[in-house]
Amino acid sequence: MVGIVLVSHSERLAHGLRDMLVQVAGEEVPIEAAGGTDDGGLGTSYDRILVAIDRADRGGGVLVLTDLGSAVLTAQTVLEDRVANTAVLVDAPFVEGAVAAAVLAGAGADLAECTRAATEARDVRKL
Amino acid sequence: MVGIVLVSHSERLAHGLRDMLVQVAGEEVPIEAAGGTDDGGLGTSYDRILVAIDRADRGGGVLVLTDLGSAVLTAQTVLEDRVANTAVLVDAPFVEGAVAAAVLAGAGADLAECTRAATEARDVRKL
Amino acid sequence: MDADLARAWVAAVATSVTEHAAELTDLDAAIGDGDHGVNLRRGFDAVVVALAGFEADTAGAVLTKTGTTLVSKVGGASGPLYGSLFRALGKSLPGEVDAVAFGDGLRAGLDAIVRLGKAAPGDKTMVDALTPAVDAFAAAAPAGFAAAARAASAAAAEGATATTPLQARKGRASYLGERSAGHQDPGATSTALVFAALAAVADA
Amino acid sequence: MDADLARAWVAAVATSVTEHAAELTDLDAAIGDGDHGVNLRRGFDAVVVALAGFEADTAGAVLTKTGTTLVSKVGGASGPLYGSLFRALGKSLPGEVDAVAFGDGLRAGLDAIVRLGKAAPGDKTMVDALTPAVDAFAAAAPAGFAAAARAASAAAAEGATATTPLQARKGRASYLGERSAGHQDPGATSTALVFAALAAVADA
Ligand SMILES: Nc1ncnc2c1ncn2[C@@H]1O[C@H](COP(=O)(O)OP(=O)(O)O)[C@@H](O)[C@H]1O
Ligand SMILES: Nc1ncnc2c1ncn2[C@@H]1O[C@H](COP(=O)(O)OP(=O)(O)O)[C@@H](O)[C@H]1O
Ligand SMILES: [Mg+2]
Ligand SMILES: [Mg+2]
Ligand SMILES: [Mg+2]
Ligand SMILES: [Mg+2]
Repeated sequence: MVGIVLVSHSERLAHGLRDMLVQVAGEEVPIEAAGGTDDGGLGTSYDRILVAIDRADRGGGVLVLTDLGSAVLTAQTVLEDRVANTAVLVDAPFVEGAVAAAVLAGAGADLAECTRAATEARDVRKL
Repeated sequence: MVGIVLVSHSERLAHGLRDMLVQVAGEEVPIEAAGGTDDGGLGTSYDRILVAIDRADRGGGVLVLTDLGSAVLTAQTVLEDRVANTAVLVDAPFVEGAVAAAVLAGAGADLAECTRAATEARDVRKL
Repeated sequence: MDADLARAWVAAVATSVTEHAAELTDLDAAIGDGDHGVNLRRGFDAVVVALAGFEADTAGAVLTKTGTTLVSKVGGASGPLYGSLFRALGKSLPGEVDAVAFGDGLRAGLDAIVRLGKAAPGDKTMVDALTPAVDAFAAAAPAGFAAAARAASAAAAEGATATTPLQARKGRASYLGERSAGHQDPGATSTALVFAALAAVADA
Repeated sequence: MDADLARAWVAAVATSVTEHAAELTDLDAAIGDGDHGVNLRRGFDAVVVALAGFEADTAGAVLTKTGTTLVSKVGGASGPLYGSLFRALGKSLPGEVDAVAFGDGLRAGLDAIVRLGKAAPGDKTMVDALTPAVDAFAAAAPAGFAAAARAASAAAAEGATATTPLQARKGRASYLGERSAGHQDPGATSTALVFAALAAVADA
């Protein structure tokens, strides 16, 4: 099963998005929120990202989605440092990409397919 | 001053995103969260959206951003029903578009410029 | 259709939605987020409450109120969509409603759903049940209201069943691509319940 | 540079960051999210604590530890960026560090920041202060460590000042387009502090 990690500047945002994803993906898909700094403020935590990735890593690989700026840079740094080469960072709109990936992960799709769905979410029109 | 309304399936997500926007836009920009159903569950509330738009409407127009599905459809319905024609729904990535719009709103940009920034956020690469 | 028949219809839909809530939710869990039954129950329960305290002389007023309540209480995509249907239907109805006028109203309701949701037939949505139902109602309208309602109900049920092999192209289910095939669309299924309720009260 | 000088440098940066935290935060409030001073204080405070309990014989080990701590404690974009700089610098330093080796290390640090953040000179980021500082250090290295550090400090300060008229093309400030012009970049400003601290400890 593919795991999903949500890296946001905001702890609340990451947890709220996780709630939404669990609803479409089901409880079996490992979805981990890594929002906020170590002390829960606005920003990014290397340690929270690392822990989240390790938790979400259940053999099918991990898709990491980020909001902006330091979330991207910190996640990239975690991935470079991490010994296990099982997580990928995807360039996708945070919420829309995460929902698309979660739907597919819940349906048993593999990491490549989830990654593609997240990326393509950029081109889905809302109106 | 342009107002911003955040329509999400998740109350937590909308509030967390609002926290992020306040940080870049400053306290003067009216930013309202309209997340969740009337009772705070996952989904969309017509009444919460309407109240949020009315609150954010301070003369410079209101930019409405949505996550997905029912958030889009409900926001559209609110806008059609609303007598005052001062709010626009933008087709933009939720988090990325909101941050871009908030940065510009905080700098005193008008509704058209904020709308354009939100839309163009789709094309900003993260990696 | 008069105000009493409109009330009876909506009450029958509410009862049916309650009975089938688990089924609708299961269908939605397979290709959506598993809340369609919960959403519609919440919406129609609110409609029942709203109509109980609502004075109205016409079917149009009852159905408009139904739509307005659904729009604000359902909480899912089906809220604004069914809400638009009932509001457009209600608003388009004249004081005296015969089968032809009701058929025109249903057409206005379908148009409103399509304008809002932009789904075409074949996209695996409620539009796939609603479109044939509206067509069947109009075609059978000369034979009277009850006959038209029966025809619409049969067409809606068939339309709902026919969504099973389709690939979703609207809403969350569309992310599933080919994987969405093999599951009946929850919204098309609830649309069939709406028309089954209409046929039941029209016959009574 | 030996381990003690490396510790002195980092301690001086920590002190300077504390003194200038409000200024850095104000610069960031104008074109960013107003946390650069807070971020760097949190980061360097953590570095001071981490180094106090850290045994190390070489400047490289001290600076690598500094970078690792910054990566995980800053909380903003400057964390992984400065973290990469110090880690790459620390890892590239040999046991004995002369001015030329340190200049090569700074170059490796600059490369690491650019690889991670993808900013080019002129994008109105810390790279606009770091690039001239690294060049100046390398050019002046034959004149000795203290002279090279002074040259780098002057170049970083000038690079930071020169960001004022630029339009941001990286990070949040880039959304401001033309409106970002007229404000000095906070990250370039803190980079100037880092090199001012280096010059100060190298002279002492
Ligand atoms: N754009 C649309 N146009 C028409 N029908 C739609 C559209 N989006 C969703 N639907 C219908 O709504 C149903 C889902 O309703 P529901 O579960 O209540 O809302 P949500 O998807 O917000 O959870 C789908 O099965 C489909 O029939
Ligand atoms: N991609 C990048 N490349 C180089 N420097 C960057 C980049 N993004 C941001 N910066 C620098 O980081 C500074 C902001 O740091 P800080 O405020 O601590 O982080 P954040 O932007 O996450 O709040 C900017 O002033 C800029 O100099
Ligand atoms: Mg649903
Ligand atoms: Mg839903
Ligand atoms: Mg900042
Ligand atoms: Mg920040």
